[in-house]
Amino acid sequence: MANRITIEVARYHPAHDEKPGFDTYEVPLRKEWVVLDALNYIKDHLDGTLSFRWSCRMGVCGSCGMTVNGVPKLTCATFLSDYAPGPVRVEPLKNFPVLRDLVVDTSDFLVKLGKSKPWIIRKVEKPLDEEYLQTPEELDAYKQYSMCINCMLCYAACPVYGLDPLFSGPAAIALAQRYNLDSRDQGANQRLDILSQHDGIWGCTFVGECTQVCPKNVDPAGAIQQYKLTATTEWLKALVLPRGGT
Amino acid sequence: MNKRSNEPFLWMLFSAGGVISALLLPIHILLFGLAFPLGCLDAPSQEKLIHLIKHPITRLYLFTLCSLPLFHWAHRFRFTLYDGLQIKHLNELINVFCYGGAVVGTALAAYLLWNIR
Amino acid sequence: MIFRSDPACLDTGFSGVYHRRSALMLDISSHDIVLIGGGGAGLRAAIAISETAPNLSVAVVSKVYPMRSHTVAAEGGAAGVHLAEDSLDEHAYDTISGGDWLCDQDAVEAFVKEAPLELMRLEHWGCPWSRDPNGRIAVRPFGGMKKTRTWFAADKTGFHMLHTLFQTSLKYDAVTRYDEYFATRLLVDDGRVQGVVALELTTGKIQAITAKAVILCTGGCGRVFRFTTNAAIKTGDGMALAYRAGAPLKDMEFVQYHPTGLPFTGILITEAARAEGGHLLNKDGYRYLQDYNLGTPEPQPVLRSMELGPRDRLSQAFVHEQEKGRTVEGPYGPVVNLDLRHLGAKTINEKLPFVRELCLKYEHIDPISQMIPVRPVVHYMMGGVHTDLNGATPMKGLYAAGETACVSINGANRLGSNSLPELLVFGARAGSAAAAYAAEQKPPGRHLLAQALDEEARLQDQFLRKTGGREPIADLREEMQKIMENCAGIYRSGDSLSGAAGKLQELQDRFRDIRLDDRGHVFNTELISALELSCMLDVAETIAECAMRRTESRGAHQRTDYPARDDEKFLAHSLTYRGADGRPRVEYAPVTITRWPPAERVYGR
Amino acid sequence: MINPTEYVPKSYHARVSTYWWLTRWVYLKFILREVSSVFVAWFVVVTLLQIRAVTSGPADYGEFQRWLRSPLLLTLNAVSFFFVVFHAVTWFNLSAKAMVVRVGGKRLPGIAIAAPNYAAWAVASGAVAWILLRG
Ligand SMILES: Cc1cc2nc3c(=O)[nH]c(=O)nc-3n(C[C@H](O)[C@H](O)[C@H](O)COP(=O)(O)OP(=O)(O)OC[C@H]3O[C@@H](n4cnc5c(N)ncnc54)[C@H](O)[C@@H]3O)c2cc1C
Ligand code: SF4
Ligand code: F3S
Ligand code: FES
Repeated sequence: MANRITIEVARYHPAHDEKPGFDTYEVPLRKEWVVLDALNYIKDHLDGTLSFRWSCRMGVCGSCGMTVNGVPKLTCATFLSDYAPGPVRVEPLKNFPVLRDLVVDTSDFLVKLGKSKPWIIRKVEKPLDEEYLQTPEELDAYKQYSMCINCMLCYAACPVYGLDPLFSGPAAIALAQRYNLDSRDQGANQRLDILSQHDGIWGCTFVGECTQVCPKNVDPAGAIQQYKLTATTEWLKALVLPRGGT
Repeated sequence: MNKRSNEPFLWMLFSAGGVISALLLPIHILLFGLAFPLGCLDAPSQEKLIHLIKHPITRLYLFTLCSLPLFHWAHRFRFTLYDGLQIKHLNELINVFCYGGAVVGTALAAYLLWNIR
Repeated sequence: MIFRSDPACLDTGFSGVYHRRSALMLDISSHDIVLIGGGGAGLRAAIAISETAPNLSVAVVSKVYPMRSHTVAAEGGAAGVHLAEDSLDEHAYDTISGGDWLCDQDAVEAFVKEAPLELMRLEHWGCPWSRDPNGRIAVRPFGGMKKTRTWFAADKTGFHMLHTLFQTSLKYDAVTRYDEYFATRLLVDDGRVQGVVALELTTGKIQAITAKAVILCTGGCGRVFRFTTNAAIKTGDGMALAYRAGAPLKDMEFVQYHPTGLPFTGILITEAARAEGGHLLNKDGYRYLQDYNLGTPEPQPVLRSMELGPRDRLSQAFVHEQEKGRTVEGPYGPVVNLDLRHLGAKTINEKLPFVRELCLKYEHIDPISQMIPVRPVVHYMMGGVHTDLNGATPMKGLYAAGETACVSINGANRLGSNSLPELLVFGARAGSAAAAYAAEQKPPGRHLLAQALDEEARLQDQFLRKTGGREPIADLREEMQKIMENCAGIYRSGDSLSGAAGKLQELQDRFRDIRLDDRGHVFNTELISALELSCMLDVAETIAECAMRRTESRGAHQRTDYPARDDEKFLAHSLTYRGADGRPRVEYAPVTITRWPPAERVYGR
Repeated sequence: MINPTEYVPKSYHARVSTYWWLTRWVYLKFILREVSSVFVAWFVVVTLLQIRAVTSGPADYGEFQRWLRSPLLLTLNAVSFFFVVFHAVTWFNLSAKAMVVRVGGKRLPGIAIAAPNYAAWAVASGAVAWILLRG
């Protein structure tokens, strides 16, 4: 293995750039280095002005998502050596406004997340010394969707979101589904009212890339299709029982 | 409920059409579109076909085979136009064209199949 | 929750004394309570305020989006008495003996009593706790705990807790979030803390946020050391902010090393791996812990014994093995092996999936068939901003909770899985206490604006408009980390510590000549690194100073020159103040003992 | 006074390229999958014409059959066949991904759901062929 690798990093500073360009750096290529290590090497030793987000370096905080050679990746879980002999191209996540260099504005997701009511909704509460029983099978029903780290790789991969920023997008819907499927929750109807609008689940054309790029196997694509099925069933029910029990 | 859209209905037709197209269209195209015209297999005679068509079950079958896949097309094609060509602003026009097409096709199928003596 | 970018919330509750935009680029907003930190402690406090006093407006200021906070990385679990055969007293005793009797026992009693309730509250909010086949919450054994009492959500407990808290917090409208705002200074007027100055990362704008009370929930400072499980954001900012404002830091000499981190990355292999039955082996395949008074090896895990001993003792055993030449030499220094192979694929996949994922990903090792190389890494700060049982610091209006605070329930050594419930219990307490206090306060004082402008000028002069400068940030940081690891690590001595203190002071001087290449306003992460480094330097100094003064060995603080515990002189909390000369000054305060007089710490028997 | 724009960041929002579906193989595959619907519709049209031809007598049907033998139609139908098979395969695989079937508390793997789909496909095709080809 050669011991250096070339890395092309997208640079953008709103104060003096009309649009992003690239800077090229050469960094050591070490077996245990991830792409994020290379960026930190650049920041510490070559160019202090490079900006990017990171924190945990263990694939769980969700802050280090970037586009590596065209594909959305968590840079702390993407090994540099997989791209040898290079060059590696690192760009900000697609489909989001770029604030600077590799930093994008994902606040849109937080608005959407809040709208899909990702919290337990119940009519009556048990006192605190009582638990809501939940069997491992019931836990298993939503567990997968609760693993989302909000890394936004799925939004970057979804062409529908790129074309139509109003689309709720994969993670927000998967998280709504996470609560819908939780045996302790009774808010499915409230969420359905919101997510079964045009920009909700129906925007998705099942491209499926969201699931492919998800580093935590959340499978948002599956969540959305299942949600469509639920919404359709509810719609049929409402048709049969116009003022019905929903 | 009226806050929710009529998408579920369209989606249902789309899905049903997707299933029908996947299950049945390949063999239809293989036989009628390729094998018979190329002479690889002997084509059934018109007599046999008319005999088949007169059976109510065949008519129902053909009606389904024509109608649902058209709605499948309408739904998919609508989104392909939205996304592939990025012309979502022509939303209404597209909808009329796609679903309208499917409705016309369905009506045509019904008309043809109804009028067999 | 309301977004900061929503203009409607800019002036919430502000009395209108100041102009919204001053002559400079200062922006001012006002709330009843400002929370700094959106981790487990911060979010729990925010919800506590919203629930107990819905009319108060709360600001959550965080330098990263809340769900990125480091609580997200906690793996193993959260302790709270759950089973019938367990009792609050036993949890209290394990905590106190684990902390080598430096814990305040009244705090521990409150803690163990409220921990199960808080954990259950999280259950009600939707936290996906792992369950037993009947649907009841399952508990697992954990290091230093005599009974099985650690609640867990597979091996992503902190992740699930943080996301549950964050998602739940979204439903409260009284909470305004200032996401990606870096707090640089506390505003103090008339002896009362009344707000904070923060830098908005996305714009570079400086924001003064005034309030009647401020709660610090900024987490730990593991990044002061070279080799740590802690995320990049754990730079002790809150501790430094409080210290600079005049509040004392308590028990800073106690730094926890976790015995099992991956070499190079420092990624943590959770204690749950040992709780499920993992063995620690030296280079001869020998379970060496039996040589260090930690019990005799049994095939099954035994509570409070061997691999389930407390973290300080396990990390110390590693150093002794290394001295005896019985560790394995790896590419990143000496390691020992953590062996999970005998647990089988099923247990590993079901109970420790994340451990396997991390090993596969970062070490290219499959724990089902291979041993995991591990070494001790800095993990947790027992010390922090001095608070009472309600999170109140000696400064009026200033509260603290979570890892950044020291109540103290962790004493000289925290038991694994006590920190997550601590966030909840004392986050909630600090929130309610601050709410009660804020309800009685007058609007913010008039001198705050001057201070905010002063802080703004400081940021400009020292960083953004500074010319010249020769010292690269990364170099200073690396030197500091090396000094701390070499001189204030698992074992320390008077000599090593005074050496460290001198070198740190040198670094402080060199920091003034720091070199910054980035003068931009938008997302200037170099500026943030510089601000963080200055916080870390202050915190490092306090650690070295009080470690030097404590001439005994207790818990995580081991002095080669004073190997014994000295209750006569040091059954006391150290309180480090910032002296007039900017140097740390140490005082001592008594430990509260209620029912458990100091005794020897016994494990494995 | 400060220049307010200095602190209100302008951000760069790249417009999605018209040819976005050419930028990655997976996207192209997606578009091809969607385009398959055009061929579905095409063959429905053929079928409608066929029904009309069959019902209006042997002469018309013979004419229709000749039309189908023209090279243009043969090519078109060969392409249609490819696309419709592509549609069938992606459809069956995706529906396996979209469906959650639980047996004994465990989610069935995708293959276990896709397999019956393929079986149904085989049976349906066999039945159609048998009816048309027998005797
Ligand atoms: C790898 C790992 C595993 C662990 N496992 C366990 C376990 O199994 N059980 C257990 O009990 N404990 C465990 N711990 C310990 C526990 O997770 C932490 O002590 C706890 O999460 C700290 O939470 P916190 O809310 O105090 O701080 P954090 O979650 O670290 O949050 C700090 C917050 O403060 C904000 N902040 C900091 N500085 C500033 C600033 N200057 N301006 C604005 N905002 C700022 C940050 O943005 C962040 O939101 C573990 C720790 C680690 C590192
Ligand atoms: S669904 Fe997956 S890709 Fe999308 S935000 Fe969540 S973890 Fe990331
Ligand atoms: S990529 Fe997008 S279109 Fe749907 S399946 Fe995923 S959200
Ligand atoms: S740095 Fe946390 S996910 Fe990569």
